[in-house]
Amino acid sequence: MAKRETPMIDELRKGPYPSFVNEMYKLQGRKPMVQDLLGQLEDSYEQRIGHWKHGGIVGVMGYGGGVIGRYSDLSDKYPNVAHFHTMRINQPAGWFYTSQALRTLADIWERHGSGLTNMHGSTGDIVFLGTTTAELEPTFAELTAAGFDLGGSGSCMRTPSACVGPARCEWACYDTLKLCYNLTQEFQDELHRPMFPYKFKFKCAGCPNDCVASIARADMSIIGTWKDAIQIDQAEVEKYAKAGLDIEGAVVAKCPSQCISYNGKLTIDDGECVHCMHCLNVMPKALRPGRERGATLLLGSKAPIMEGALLSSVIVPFINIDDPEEYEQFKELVRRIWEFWDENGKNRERVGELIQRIGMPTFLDAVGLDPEPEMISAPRDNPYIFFQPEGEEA
Amino acid sequence: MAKRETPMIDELRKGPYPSFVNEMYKLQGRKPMVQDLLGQLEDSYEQRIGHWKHGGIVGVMGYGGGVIGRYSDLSDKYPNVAHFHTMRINQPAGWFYTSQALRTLADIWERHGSGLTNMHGSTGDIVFLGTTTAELEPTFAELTAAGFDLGGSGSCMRTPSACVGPARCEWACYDTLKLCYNLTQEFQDELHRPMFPYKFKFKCAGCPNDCVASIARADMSIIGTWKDAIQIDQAEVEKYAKAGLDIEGAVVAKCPSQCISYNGKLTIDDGECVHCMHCLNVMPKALRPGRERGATLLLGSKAPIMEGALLSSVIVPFINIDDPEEYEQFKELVRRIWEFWDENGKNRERVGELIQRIGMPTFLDAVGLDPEPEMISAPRDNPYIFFQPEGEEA
Amino acid sequence: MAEAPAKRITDIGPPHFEKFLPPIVKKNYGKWKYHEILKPGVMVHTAESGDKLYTVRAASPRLIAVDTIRMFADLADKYCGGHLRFTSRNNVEFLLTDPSKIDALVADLAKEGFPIGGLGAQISNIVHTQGWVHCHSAATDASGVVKSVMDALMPYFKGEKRLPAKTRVALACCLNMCGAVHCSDIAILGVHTRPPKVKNDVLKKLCEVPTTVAACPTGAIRPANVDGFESVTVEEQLCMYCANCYTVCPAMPLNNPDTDGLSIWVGGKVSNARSEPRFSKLAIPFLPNNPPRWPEVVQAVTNIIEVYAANARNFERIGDWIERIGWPRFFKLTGIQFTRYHIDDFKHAGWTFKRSAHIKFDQD
Amino acid sequence: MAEAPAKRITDIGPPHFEKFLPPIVKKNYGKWKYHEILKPGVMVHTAESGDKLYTVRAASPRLIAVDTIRMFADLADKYCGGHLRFTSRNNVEFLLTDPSKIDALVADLAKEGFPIGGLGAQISNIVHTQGWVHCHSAATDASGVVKSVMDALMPYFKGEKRLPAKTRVALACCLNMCGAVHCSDIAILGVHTRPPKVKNDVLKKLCEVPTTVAACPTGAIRPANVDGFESVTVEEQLCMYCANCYTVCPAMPLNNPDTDGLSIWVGGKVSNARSEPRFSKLAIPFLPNNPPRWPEVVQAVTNIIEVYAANARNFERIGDWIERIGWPRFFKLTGIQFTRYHIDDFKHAGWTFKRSAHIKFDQD
Ligand code: SRM
Ligand code: SRM
Ligand code: SRM
Ligand code: SRM
Ligand code: SF4
Ligand code: SF4
Ligand code: SF4
Ligand code: SF4
Ligand code: SF4
Ligand code: SF4
Ligand code: SF4
Ligand code: SF4
Repeated sequence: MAKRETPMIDELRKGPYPSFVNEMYKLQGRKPMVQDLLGQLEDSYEQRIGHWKHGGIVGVMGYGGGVIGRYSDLSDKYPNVAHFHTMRINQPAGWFYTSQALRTLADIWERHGSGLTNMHGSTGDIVFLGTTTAELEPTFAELTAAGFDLGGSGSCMRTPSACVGPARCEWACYDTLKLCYNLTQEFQDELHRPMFPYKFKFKCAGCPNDCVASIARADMSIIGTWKDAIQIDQAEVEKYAKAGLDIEGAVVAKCPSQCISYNGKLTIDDGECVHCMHCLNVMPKALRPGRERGATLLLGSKAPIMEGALLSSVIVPFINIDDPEEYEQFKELVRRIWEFWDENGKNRERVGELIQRIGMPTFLDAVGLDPEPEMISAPRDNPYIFFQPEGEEA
Repeated sequence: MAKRETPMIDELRKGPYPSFVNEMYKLQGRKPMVQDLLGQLEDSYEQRIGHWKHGGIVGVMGYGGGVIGRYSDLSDKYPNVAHFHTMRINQPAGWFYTSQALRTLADIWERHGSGLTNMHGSTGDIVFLGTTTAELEPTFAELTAAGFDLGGSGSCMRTPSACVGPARCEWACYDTLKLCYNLTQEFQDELHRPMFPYKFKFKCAGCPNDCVASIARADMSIIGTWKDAIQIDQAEVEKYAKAGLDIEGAVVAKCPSQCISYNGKLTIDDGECVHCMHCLNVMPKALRPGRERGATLLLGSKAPIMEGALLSSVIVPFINIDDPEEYEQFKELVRRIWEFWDENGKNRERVGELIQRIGMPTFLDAVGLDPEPEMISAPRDNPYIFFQPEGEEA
Repeated sequence: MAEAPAKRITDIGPPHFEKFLPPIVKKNYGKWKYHEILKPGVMVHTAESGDKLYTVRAASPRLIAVDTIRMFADLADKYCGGHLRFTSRNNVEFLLTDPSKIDALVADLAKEGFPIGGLGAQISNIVHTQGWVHCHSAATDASGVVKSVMDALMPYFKGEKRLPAKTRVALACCLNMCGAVHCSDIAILGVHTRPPKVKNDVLKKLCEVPTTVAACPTGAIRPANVDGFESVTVEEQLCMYCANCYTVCPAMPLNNPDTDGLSIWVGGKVSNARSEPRFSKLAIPFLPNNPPRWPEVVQAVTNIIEVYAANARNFERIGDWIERIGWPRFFKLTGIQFTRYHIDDFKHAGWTFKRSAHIKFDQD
Repeated sequence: MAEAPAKRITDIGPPHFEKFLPPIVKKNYGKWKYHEILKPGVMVHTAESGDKLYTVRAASPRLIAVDTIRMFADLADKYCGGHLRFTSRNNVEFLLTDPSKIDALVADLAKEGFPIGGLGAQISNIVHTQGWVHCHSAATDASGVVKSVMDALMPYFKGEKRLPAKTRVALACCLNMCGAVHCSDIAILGVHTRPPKVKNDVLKKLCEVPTTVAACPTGAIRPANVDGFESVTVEEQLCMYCANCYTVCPAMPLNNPDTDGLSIWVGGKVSNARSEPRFSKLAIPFLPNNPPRWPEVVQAVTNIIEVYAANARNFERIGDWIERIGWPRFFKLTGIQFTRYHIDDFKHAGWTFKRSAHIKFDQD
C-alpha cells in the first residue's frame, strides 16, 4: 500500500520540542497500523475533526477494565486502524524502571501492538496505544508473565499513583510509593472489575507541594504533612543570607500565615504555620518538615462533568500512616467510604458529587468521622440547618 | 379591667439600656391596647411562643401596601389587640426631623393608634405599631394632610433610604438624600401599588463605608465612589504623625491593595486603590475622596429565603449621578431592570435570584449593559459556556 | 375600611428632607471637611466654612412611645434649635452648634434613661425586628433579647471598654431576617428546629396547594390527600425549618415553645473598609428560648466579644480577625463546640469545604 | 476475544517498585536532606549519608515509540546503571551518581532530539490527552497543539528566559478534562460550541433514553418521538455543549469542523505553596482549530506568559499575580477582550460576581 502523503502533520516534525510525529515515523516503516494512523490523522488535520468511533466494550477475560476500545470511522480507507484499542498497564509506583523492564515492555508491544505508547497516561498508567481485539489476551498473557498487570478504566478503582516521595525527595512525610503499592495490591479486585457507581482514583503526594496533583485529580488525595515544629538549621539560614537570599522578601513576606520572623535568626510560630511548604521550598538546606509526620486525607476531586470541577476537601486533618495497623485503619476508612458510595451514589456519580448532594455531615456520620473545624474554610452562612431530633442542644 | 401582672417582662424594665417595656408602660395607663399588648407579651414570655396570627390583607383605599395586618390568637383574653395592624410611614430622607414634625406624628398616632412606634423599621420607615382596621383610613388622612405618606410593603417597591450623606458627612460622593427623595417621588405608584413579582428596595450610601448597609439589604445598592486621585493634605498627614498615629501600621499596612507608601510624605498609587475608604477613615483631616465623584451601582442583595442570602453585585462600575439628565438615565436603567424582572421573574422571586437563575450575561444583554471585568471577582471556572450562534469569535 | 374623607390626598411621598435640615446643615450641605470623635457618644463635624456641628448620639430601644418622641422633640427645642435625626441603626442624634450645651443635654438624656455612646469602634444599637411584639413568624422575641444583650454590652456602647473595630450586632426573629443579620459582626437569629405541623382540615381553605408546594426551597412539600382533605405532606428529612411555607400559607405553622430557639452567627460585615463585605457564619447552632433575660444568649455574645477584644488587632472586624487566625482557632479560643451543623450542606456547600492542605496544628 | 492461555495469571498488580530503584536510592530511601538545581534540567539531591544523586530531566512528547523506550533504556545503561524514571508530567529523568557523565548524557539526548530542562521556575511538559490520535470525543487534537505550543515555549523550558515561578500548562481535548486542566496556570481546552445532532434513527438501538436524558447537567434533553423514532430532542438554548450526552450515547455527536475550537484558562494551581490550590478561570472563550500549528493558540499562550513574566513578582504563580492585580488589569495588560462569556452563568455563578465596591479605576 502506498503511503498517504501527510504534509500537514509532517509540519510537526520540525521545531525544537520532541515530536510525536517523529515517534510515529520511527514505526511506520514496519507497522502498517501506524502508517494508517498517520493517514487518518492527516485526514483529521485537513478536516479538523476526529475519526474515531465511540468505543465498544472490549477487554481481557475476567477483567472489566484496563482496555479502551476504539474503532475508526474510516476503516475502509485505513483498515489497519479499524481496531485501535488502548491497553492501560499499571505503572510501578513512582514511575521507576530498569532498562531491562523497559525493554521487556517494548518487546511485548512490538509483538502485539502498534509500538506506540504513552509514557504515561494522565492517571499514571503505561498506555499501550493501538491494537486489535485479537491481540488483547496474548498481550495480557505476556505482560503478566513479565510481572505486569492492567490498570483501571470504566467504573473501576483506577490505578493509584504517587510522587517520587522518599525515593528522591527530602520532603516526603510518609512513604508514598509504599502506600501506593499497598493500595494497588490490596484493591486488585476493585481495580479490575467495575463495581462502583463510577471511577475512583487515589493519588499519594508526600507533602503539600502535591507533585502528583492529587488535590485536583484524585477522589482520595493523601497529602503528606507534619504536626510539630519545622526543623531549622540556623547555620544554613545564615549561609543563605550570606549567599544573597533576601530572606525578608522571599521568605518572611511570602509566608501565607505571616508566622515567620527573621533577625539574623529565623523564628517560626509553628502553631500558626499552615504547612504550605513555601519557606522549605526556598531554603531546603536550612528548613525541614517536623519529625511527627503523617498525612492529611482529602476527598472528592474531579473534572467538571456534571456539576462543575471539584477539588478534594479535608476529611481527616492528620493521620499517621506508616505501620501495618495504620494502613489497615486507612483502608477500613476507604472501605466504609466505598460502601456508603455504593449504597447511595447514583450511576456515574463520583464520591465528591455524592457528598455535595447528600451533605458532608451526613457523609461524616455514615463513615464514622467526627466533624472538625479543619474540614472547612468557614462554617455555613445559610441558616438552613437540618437539626437532628436528638441533637438540637449539640 | 384589672391589669394582668407581667412579672417576666417587668424584669426588662431594669438595667442600663433604655427599655422597650418602659415605653409600653408610658402608654398603658391611657391605652388599653398597650395594656393588652403587655398582657399578651407576658403570655408569650411564659409560654415561649408568639400569639399573633398570620396577617390578613388590610390597607388604605387605593394602596396595596403600607399596612401590615395583624390579629391576636388570644383575642378573647386580650380584646384590645384583636386587631393590631402596623402602618409604615415613609421617613424623610436621612431621618432628619423638626420637633414640630415629630409632635405632629406623635399626635396623630396618639389619636388613632397604640401610641407605640418604631423609630424606625429595618427598611427605614416610621413604623406605627398597632391599630385597628377602622383607624387606618383616618390616620392616613391626617398623615397626608400633614405632608406624610405611607411606605411600601408586599410586592411593592419599598421605601428607599439613604445615609446622612452630604448633610453631615465629609465623604458623600453624591447627594444621597436628593437621590433618595427623587426616587421616592418618581416611583410613588410602584411604592404604593404592588406590581412586581416581589419586593424591591433601594438604598443610597454616599461612600463605600455603606452606612445604610445597602450592599446587604437593597435590591439596588447605590454606593458613592470617586475615579480620580485621593486628595492628600500632606501638612495634615504630618500632624497625624506628630500626634502619634502609627501611619505605617494603621494605614499603610492595612491598605488592602497595598498601594500606599509613607516616608514623611504619603504617596498613593491611585490606579491601584480599590476605594475601600480605610485610609480616609483613619485620617479624615488629611485625606479626602477625589473630585470626580459618582457612584457604583450594585444589584440583587437580599435575605436568605429561598436560595440563600445574596449581596448586591456590581452592574455599573461608575456613573455620574448629579444632574437631571444623569438622574433620568439612572431611572431609565431602573425601569429596564423592572421590565425585565416583570417579564421573567417568578412569583416571589427577587431580582437577584432571577439573575442567578437566568444568568448575568442574559440579564446584561436584556437591560443593555456591556459586560465589564469590574462586574466579577473572577471569570467563570466551569467550561459550561452558552456560546451564541453569532458570537463565537467574540 | 373606614369611609374615605372628601378630598383624599395620595401619592405625595414623604416631606422633602430640606424642610427638616438644621440651618447649619443647609449652609454647609456637601461641604463638610472632616470629623472628630470628642468622647464616647459625641463627635464634631467641621465644614469648609469653619462651621462646627456637634452630634450627640443617644441609645434608643427603637420601640418607643409617642411620649418619648415628644421628649426628644422637647430636647431638640431646648438644645438644637428644634432639629434632630435618627440613624440607620435607630439611635437618635442631637445636632448642636453650641458645644457648651452638650453636657446639659447629656444630663437630661441620662435623666430620661437614654445613655449616649455607640460612636466609632464601639458597639452601637442592635438592629432588630418585631418578635413576639408584632410578628406571627417569630421563633423568639426581638426587643427582649436585644434589651438583655445591650444591658450586658453597655460598657462597649459607652466606650468604657475598648474594641479593636466597629462591632455590629443584629437580631432577626426568624429566617426571613428582617434585621438583615446576614452581614453582621454578630448576629442573633431565631430558629425553628421542627417541621411545620400541617393543618390539613383548613389548608385548602386558606392556601393554594401549588403555591405552598413551590414555597419550599428543598422540595419537601408534596400535594397529598390526608384524611379526606386536599392538603400537603412534608417529607420531614428534607425540611430545614425555614418557614417559607408558613409565610405563604398560615396552615403550616412551625412555632413551638420547646424547640424554637436562637442561633449565633459571626464575622459578617457590610462596609468596604479594608476587606470586602462578607456574610456572617454559624457560630452556635442553637440556644434555648429563655425569657425574660435569655442568659445563654447574653453569655454567648459577651463571650465572643470579650475573646475578640482580647485577641484581635486594631482595625480588625470580627470577620477579619477570624480570617487571620482561622476558624479552628476561633472555636478553640471561644470554647464554642464545633458540630456537624457548622458544616454547610445547602446547595453551594462545596465552597465552604477546606479544599487545600493549609492546616494549623496546635503545638502543645 | 482470543483464547486464553492455559495458566492465566491475573490480579498480580504492578511489579514492586523496589525492584526498579537504583542502589543509591535504596540506600538513602527516606533519608534525603536537600536538593539544588545545578543548571536548567539538572539537579542534585544530597542524602544524610552525604551521597549525591544527580537528576537530568529530558523533555518527552509522551506519545513515544518503543524505539524511543529502547533508546532511553540504552542511555540508562550507559550512564545510570540501568535506571531511570518518568515524572508526573511525563518527562523522563536520568538518575546519575557520577556528575562527570552529565554532559555526555545531555549531548546524547540532544542528538536524539530530547532537550533537557523543565526544572524549578520554568515551564515543564504540557500535561495532555489523546486528541485526534485516539479519542472519539476530542474537539481538537492534543499532541499537535502541545507540540506547537512547546516549540514556542522552549526558551522557558530550557531556562533561557526567566519566569517568576513554576508555570504549569495543560491541555484537554474536551470537557471531560482528562488532562485535569482545571487547576493549571494555563489550560488549553477543546470546546464544542454547538448542540449535539441527534441521530434519531439509531438512538434507540444504541442507547437507553432515560440514561441519555439523565446525562444532561442542564436538563436540555427530553424524550421525544421524532419521525416515528423513539428518540430525544435537545432544547438548544439549554445546551452548553458539554458532550456528556455523547459520552453516554454515541447517537448524540457534537464534533463539528467549523464550530469546534479551543479555549484558554488561566490562574489555576495545585500546590499549597503560599496560596491554596485554585481553579483556572476563563481567559479566552474561543480560538479556532487551525492545524497543523494552531498559531492563534500559540500566540495566546505566549502572550499570557510574556505579560506574566514581565509583570509578576518572584514566587507569584499566574493566579497569585492576577489575584494581586485584579482581573480587570489582567485583561488590560494582556489585551484579551472581556466578553459576556467570562461572566459565569452556571449553578454557583453568584460566587464569582463582584459583591463589593472594591473597584480600581485607571488614572489616565
Ligand atoms: C488516556 C487518558 C488521557 C490521556 O491521554 O492520558 C484518558 C482518556 C479518556 N478518558 Fe479520562 N483519561 C485519562 C485520565 C483522566 C483524568 C486525569 C487523572 O486521572 O489524573 C481525568 C480527570 C480527573 C477525574 O478523574 O475527574 C479524566 C477525566 C475523564 C472523564 C470525566 C470524569 C468526571 O467525573 O468528570 C471522562 C468521562 C467519563 O468518565 O465518562 C473520561 C473519559 C475518558 C475516555 C475513556 C473517553 C470516554 O468518554 O469514554 C478517554 C479515552 C481516550 C482514548 O481513546 O484513549 N475521563 N480522565 C487518561 C488515562 C490514562 C491512564 O490510565 O493513565
Ligand atoms: C417591620 C420590619 C421589621 C422591623 O421590625 O423593622 C419587617 C417586618 C416583616 N417582614 Fe421584613 N421587615 C422589615 C425589613 C426587612 C428587611 C431589612 C431591610 O429592608 O433593610 C429584610 C431583609 C432584606 C431583604 O429585603 O431581603 C426583610 C426581609 C423579609 C423577608 C424575606 C425576603 C426575602 O426575599 O428573603 C420576608 C418574607 C416575605 O417577604 O414574605 C419579610 C416579611 C416580613 C413580614 C411582613 C412578615 C411576613 O412574613 O409577612 C414582617 C411583618 C412583621 C410585623 O408583624 O410587623 N421580610 N424585611 C421591617 C420593615 C420596616 C420598614 O418598613 O421600615
Ligand atoms: C449615622 C450613621 C449614618 C446614618 O445615616 O445614620 C453613620 C455615620 C458615620 N459613619 Fe457609619 N454610620 C452609620 C451606620 C453605619 C453602618 C451601617 C450599620 O451599622 O448597619 C456601617 C456598616 C457596618 C458594617 O460594616 O457592618 C457603617 C460603617 C462605617 C465605617 C466603616 C467601619 C469599618 O471599619 O468597617 C466608617 C469609618 C470609620 O468608622 O472609621 C463609618 C463612619 C461614619 C462617620 C464617621 C462618617 C462621618 O464622617 O460622618 C459617621 C459617624 C461615626 C460613627 O462611628 O458612627 N461608618 N456605618 C449610621 C450610624 C448608625 C448607628 O447609630 O450606629
Ligand atoms: C519529579 C516530580 C515528582 C514526580 O514524582 O514525578 C517533582 C519533583 C519535584 N518537585 Fe514538584 N515535581 C513534579 C510535579 C509537580 C507538580 C504536579 C504537576 O505539575 O502536575 C506540582 C504542582 C504544580 C501546581 O501547583 O500546579 C509540583 C509542585 C512543586 C512545588 C510548588 C511550586 C509552587 O511554588 O507552587 C515545588 C517547590 C518548588 O519548586 O520550590 C516542587 C518541588 C519539587 C522538587 C524540588 C522536590 C525535591 O526536593 O525533590 C522536585 C524537583 C524540582 C522541580 O522543579 O521539578 N514541586 N511539582 C514532578 C515533575 C514534573 C515535571 O516533569 O515537571
Ligand atoms: S509532593 Fe512533596 S514529597 Fe512528593 S515529590 Fe513533591 S515535594 Fe517531594
Ligand atoms: S510552611 Fe508556609 S505557612 Fe508554614 S512557616 Fe513556612 S511559609 Fe509559613
Ligand atoms: S456611607 Fe459614607 S457618605 Fe454616607 S454617612 Fe457613611 S461614611 Fe458618610
Ligand atoms: S481607599 Fe483603601 S485601597 Fe484606596 S488607598 Fe486608601 S486604604 Fe488603600
Ligand atoms: S424576622 Fe421574621 S419574625 Fe422577625 S419581623 Fe421579620 S418576618 Fe417577622
Ligand atoms: S419549613 Fe421550609 S423546608 Fe420545611 S417544609 Fe416549610 S418551606 Fe420546606
Ligand atoms: S479530554 Fe476528552 S477528548 Fe481528550 S482524551 Fe479525555 S475524553 Fe478524550
Ligand atoms: S452537550 Fe451537554 S448540555 Fe448539551 S444536550 Fe448534551 S449533555 Fe446536555
